[in-house]
Amino acid sequence: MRYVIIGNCIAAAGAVEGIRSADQKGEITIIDGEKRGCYTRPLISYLLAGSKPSSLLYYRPEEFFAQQQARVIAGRAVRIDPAEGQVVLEDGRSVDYDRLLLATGASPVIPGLPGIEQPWVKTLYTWKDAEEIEALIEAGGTAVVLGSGLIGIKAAEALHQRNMKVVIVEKQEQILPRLLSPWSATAATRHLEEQGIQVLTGREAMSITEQHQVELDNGVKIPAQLVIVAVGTRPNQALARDAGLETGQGIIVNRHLQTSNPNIWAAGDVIETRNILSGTAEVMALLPLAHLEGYLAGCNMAGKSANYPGGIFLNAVHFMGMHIIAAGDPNSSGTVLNWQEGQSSLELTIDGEYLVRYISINIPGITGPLTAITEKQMKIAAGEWQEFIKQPSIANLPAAYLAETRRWEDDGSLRCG
Amino acid sequence: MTLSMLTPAFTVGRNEERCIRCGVCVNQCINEVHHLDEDGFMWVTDKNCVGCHRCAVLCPTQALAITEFPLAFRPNNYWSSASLREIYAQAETGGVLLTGMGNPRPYRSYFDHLLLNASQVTNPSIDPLREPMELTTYLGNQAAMLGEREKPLLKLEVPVMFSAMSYGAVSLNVQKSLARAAREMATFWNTGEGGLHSDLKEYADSTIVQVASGRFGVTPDYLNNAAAVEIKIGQGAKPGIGGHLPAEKVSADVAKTRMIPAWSDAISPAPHHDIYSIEDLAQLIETLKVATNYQKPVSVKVAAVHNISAIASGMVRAGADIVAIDGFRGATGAAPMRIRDNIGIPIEMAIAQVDQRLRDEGIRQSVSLVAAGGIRNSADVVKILALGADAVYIGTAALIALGCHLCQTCFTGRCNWGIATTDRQLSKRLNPEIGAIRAINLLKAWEHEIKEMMGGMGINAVDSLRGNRLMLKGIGLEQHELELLGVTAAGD
Amino acid sequence: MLKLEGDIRIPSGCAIAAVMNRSAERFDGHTIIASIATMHKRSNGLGGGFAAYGIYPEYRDYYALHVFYDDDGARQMCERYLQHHFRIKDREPVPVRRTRKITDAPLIWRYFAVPREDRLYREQLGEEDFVARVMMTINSDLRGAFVASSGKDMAAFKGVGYPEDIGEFFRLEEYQAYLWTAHGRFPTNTPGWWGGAHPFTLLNWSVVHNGEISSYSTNRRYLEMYGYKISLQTDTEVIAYAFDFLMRQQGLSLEDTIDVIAAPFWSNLEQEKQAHLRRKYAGLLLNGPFSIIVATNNGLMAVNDRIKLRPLVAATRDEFLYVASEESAIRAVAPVLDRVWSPGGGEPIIGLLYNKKGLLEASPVGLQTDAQSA
Amino acid sequence: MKVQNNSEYCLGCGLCQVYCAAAHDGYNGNVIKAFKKGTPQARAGLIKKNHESWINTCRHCQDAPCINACITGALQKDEKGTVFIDSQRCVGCFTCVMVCPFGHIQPSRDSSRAIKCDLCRGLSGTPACVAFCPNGALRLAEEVDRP
Repeated sequence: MRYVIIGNCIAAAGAVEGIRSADQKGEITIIDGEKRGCYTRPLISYLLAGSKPSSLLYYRPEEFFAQQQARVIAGRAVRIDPAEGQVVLEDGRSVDYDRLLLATGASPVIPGLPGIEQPWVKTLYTWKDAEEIEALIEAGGTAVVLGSGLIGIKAAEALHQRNMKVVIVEKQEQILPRLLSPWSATAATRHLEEQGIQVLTGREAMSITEQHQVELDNGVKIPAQLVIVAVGTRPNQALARDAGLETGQGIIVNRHLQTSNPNIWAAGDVIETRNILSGTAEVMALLPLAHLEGYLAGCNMAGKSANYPGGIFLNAVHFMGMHIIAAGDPNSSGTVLNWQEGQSSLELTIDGEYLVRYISINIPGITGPLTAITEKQMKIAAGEWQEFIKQPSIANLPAAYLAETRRWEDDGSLRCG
Repeated sequence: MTLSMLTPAFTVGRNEERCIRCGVCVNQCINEVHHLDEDGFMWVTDKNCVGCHRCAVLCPTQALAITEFPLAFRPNNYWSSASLREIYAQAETGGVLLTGMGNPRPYRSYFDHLLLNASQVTNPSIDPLREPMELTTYLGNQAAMLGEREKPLLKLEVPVMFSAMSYGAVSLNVQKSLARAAREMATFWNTGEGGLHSDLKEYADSTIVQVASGRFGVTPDYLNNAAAVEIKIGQGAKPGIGGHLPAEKVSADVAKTRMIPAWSDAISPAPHHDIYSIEDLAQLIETLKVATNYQKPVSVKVAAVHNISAIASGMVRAGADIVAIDGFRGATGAAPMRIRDNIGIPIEMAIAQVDQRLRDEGIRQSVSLVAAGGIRNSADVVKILALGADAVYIGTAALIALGCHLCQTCFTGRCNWGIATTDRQLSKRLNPEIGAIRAINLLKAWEHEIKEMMGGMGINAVDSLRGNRLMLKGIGLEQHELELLGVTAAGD
Repeated sequence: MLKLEGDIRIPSGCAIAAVMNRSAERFDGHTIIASIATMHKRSNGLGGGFAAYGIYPEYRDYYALHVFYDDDGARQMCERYLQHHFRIKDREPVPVRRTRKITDAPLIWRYFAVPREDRLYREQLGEEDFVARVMMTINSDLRGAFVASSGKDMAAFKGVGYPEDIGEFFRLEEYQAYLWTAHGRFPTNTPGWWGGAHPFTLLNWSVVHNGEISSYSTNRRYLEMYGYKISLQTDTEVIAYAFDFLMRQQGLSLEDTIDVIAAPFWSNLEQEKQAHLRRKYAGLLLNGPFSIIVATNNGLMAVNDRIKLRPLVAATRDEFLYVASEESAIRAVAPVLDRVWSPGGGEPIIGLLYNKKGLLEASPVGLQTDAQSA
Repeated sequence: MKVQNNSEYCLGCGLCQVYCAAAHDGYNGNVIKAFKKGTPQARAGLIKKNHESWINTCRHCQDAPCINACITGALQKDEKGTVFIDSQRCVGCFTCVMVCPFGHIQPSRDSSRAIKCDLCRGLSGTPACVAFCPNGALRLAEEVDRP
């Protein structure tokens, strides 16, 4: 059996593990378009900040692929020929497959602003991006970050650590709009500002000038040695579309992560995933999901049937000593319960018997169970949350949750390695 | 009274260089000796300390030292500090002094005045690691002639049984520990007079059930979930008085097992109100034999008192298959101190006298003698067997194996070791799996030591130790004491 | 002052030997003397003795009472007592040979007698119980008198000295017997006492014994429950009484008796009966190292303790059965043998005369059910 | 393998945490040194609730969500199935904390990295919590594969 994986990333690593869990012999080939090995994108801001050596960027070390007997080819795939079972690379080589996984990921969205093509306007998405930004860093200079999503915030932190003055420009009325509620965003904004980062919300960049200025919608011009564009990403589905696979916002897959072509699977940021809470298919570019999807796709490719239930939005981010973890449906509505003590806070959104969203700031320890309660849609009586929110701790978690975790252990639904 | 003259008995010293403020002492002391305040300051309330060592034993850094409270009374050989403190306590409370465990007074211990023999040259000692060494012991009436049907007997692989300690006086986990150990070691444990908890029915073949004056929990089912039935007339710690399990120890589970209302005092009358004389005992023995279809030996337990030989003889003639005698060192969960400390006689004397008396009367074969009360180690076992006992009961030693530190405050129900309590939170401190292992280890160790001592004597069956008084020599004893014990002096 | 045997318990090492002709053909004492003399080093000159069976055929119906006296006063006192209880057919000093090796000999007399009918009637005892009771009383109560043996057609010859010298002293070469046992003693206390030498006897039973019974006190206190008066403080005495109690009083077979005194280990018990025996007679388990030869008129039994802590060898040649502590003692008198073996612990050697069925049946004592009430 | 609670016999004394902290704090299990000189932190929380107590220890899940979620590859599983954190690789993002359904994984006291039970991997013998539990309330359980 010949397995081919396009993309050498989190999902690819997961897929290798998944395939090998069922098939020790099959031939695995990974087509590494970035030619950088399997590294973790969220870590490049640490590289930029200078807080981690580049060796730590690798998600899986090179030996990993050797041990798993997976061949890594440096080269970009330009075409898939499903009829022939072939992937064609940009240098003309072709690779034959029996089973193919598309793990082509996503790319940053570049808004059509005037001046966006200036060489000091960058995205921070790849290792190469980080290296290019490195050359532009100027201590004491100003960096403007467009967008306050995870990438924007982490970029702002890295540049701030490199002694640049940082200004974040966010189109929405709050920062981290996909992650935080207005209430919690206020605390995060205050924290950024206390650390010396300027945050401009409800503002949009209108143009970038050659004179190193970013002009906002209110006419203010911010001088900038460096601009980071971090306004979102979108799936790389060109290959799939060209090969005639069904696509939407991302590649459409079934619960086995199989595309419309039975010999082709897809995983990671490139696919549409079922949002457990809303029940709809969405692009959920989340690292934990990428690994799991890759793993399950690998299992299915190797003939071990594995269902993918989908996921929920969840994210953990920390910057400048603040730890934010949030999960659930950002568009949910329901009763909101709040707890706050000093720099820590917790916000729960309860919809009937279900917890549909939580946002925690500086109280990470409690979040694992909350994620599980949200994701597994455990029924919890509202009164229990009222008790819990008085003093959030593991011991104070609703009894139904504790009973449920005991059940996992007792009935074997959770197995130890 | 606002002023108490009772100064603390102990003082708790904390080595600050070692204390890591982990709080184990705080959460383990039910008497609230230790307190850690929000500023990380440790407070100690000495007067609450009973000297049970729970905190010191669990302290991960050995930061705690418990010593006698250093407050000296002017030396007085007659009015001891204990005497004074007892009077202060009574002057404050107007009550009977209550205490727990056995008689601690410095009366002569005959065990400590007896020496054992060993073989030298004229015959070989036997190495128990290389040769078989038999401790198998049968208890009961063994007078049946060959060819006749034997009376029901108890078979022990080690001649040490666990004394009667009732559920209520001790925690269920104590009974579980001892029951498992008894089964594992092929010996017996005794329910005491608190009934048989349903969790323990699986140990029926290793169980002796007690019928005492309170008749707690006694049903046909109870009698038949046992290998033997024991009528308790008295116990060494408090001869002549009954028992009183205070209401606060009568939890719902205890109450169910005893078949009494929860949270009510469980009173065992001083006498059995159907036994006012020996012929009444004969009737109760017969009744119990009938109730158990003559399938189980009936034991009768009495405290060792002044005319024990005559009492024992009467009990045998009344049909007792086993006579258990509890000496004045026998322990209890609660007893008036004056009674515990002043009534009864030593078990060594009692066994020596009873064994000889029964032999003189020609009825020794009809009964087995079990010695109880103050058996501390395997040498005590060997000595009491050589004096004439068939087996022993151990209570205090068993509890010490489980963690008891002899603080003598069992009657409070606040036992930090989870032993003399029925409080659920305290009881769980004794995990019966561990308790069983500790009790088993104790019996195994004693078994091994008994075998070593027997081997030294050139004996390879416990039958040949029983009553073998030539293996004993008295040291530091008066002639009349030697005669009463039936031994000669060391060097004689 | 050193205490005598009887006042104090004296452990000892020993040699034992026995020779028997299973056709009941009699032979003189040379053989047994030669056999026991071979094991000279196993004794120390402080005790030796012999039992001989079949030596008084002319007095077959009389109890042959061999008695030691300290002096003539003791003799007169004892004889008055004997006459009170017995009809004495004949009495005489036992003929001895004065040698330099044997000193301090007591007066030694023998009597051939039967119990007086009137005494028997008055005591309501069986004949054997009566005889046994009288002998025990003499031994325990009559100062200066000691009954060395009291069986029929047998006698014990014993004293202080090496066994071969005792044999010479008693002129054993002049006696004819079909069964001889012998004993050489190595006591660990100096003053020998003639009464303390082996064999120890009770009626027709004689016991020679090598070893020390560690269970002595247990066994003794057990026997005392049944009226035995233990006067000598020797293990041998206890062994003899144990046999008497088990076989005569309790009616046990020889096999059952051996299952009591050298009981199989619990783990090796095969029958429920053996377990019952062990339980009921636990106090008569002879514990500690021993080898013993128990003889009576129709044969002998030799056995070791159950873990064989003392030597014991047996051999046969034609009609002869030999038993001894060492094989050399057998080879010395019978160089050519049909079979030689060393029995295991608790495994008895039983030698019976050809025309006899069991050891007990030939005993003049027999089971006396009518005497049990005594 | 995993450490299993027998909360029926858990006293809530907290010695498991003391010894866990000492075992992982670089002083070779020396409690006094670890607590006096180091910054000891137990890997598993002791939970007390309504007279019941237990330690919230790692189940070492077969399909461990924390491993799936770890962005750096710091969370790994060794050949015995023990899930552990390579603290050199951990950046303290706490994604693992977020996805552990038991709430076992916790931030280190300085929030620089995540910490969790590693069954005292690398130390000899039994995990410290099991070895030092005074009442046998913890045991090291081999997972039996259920049908």
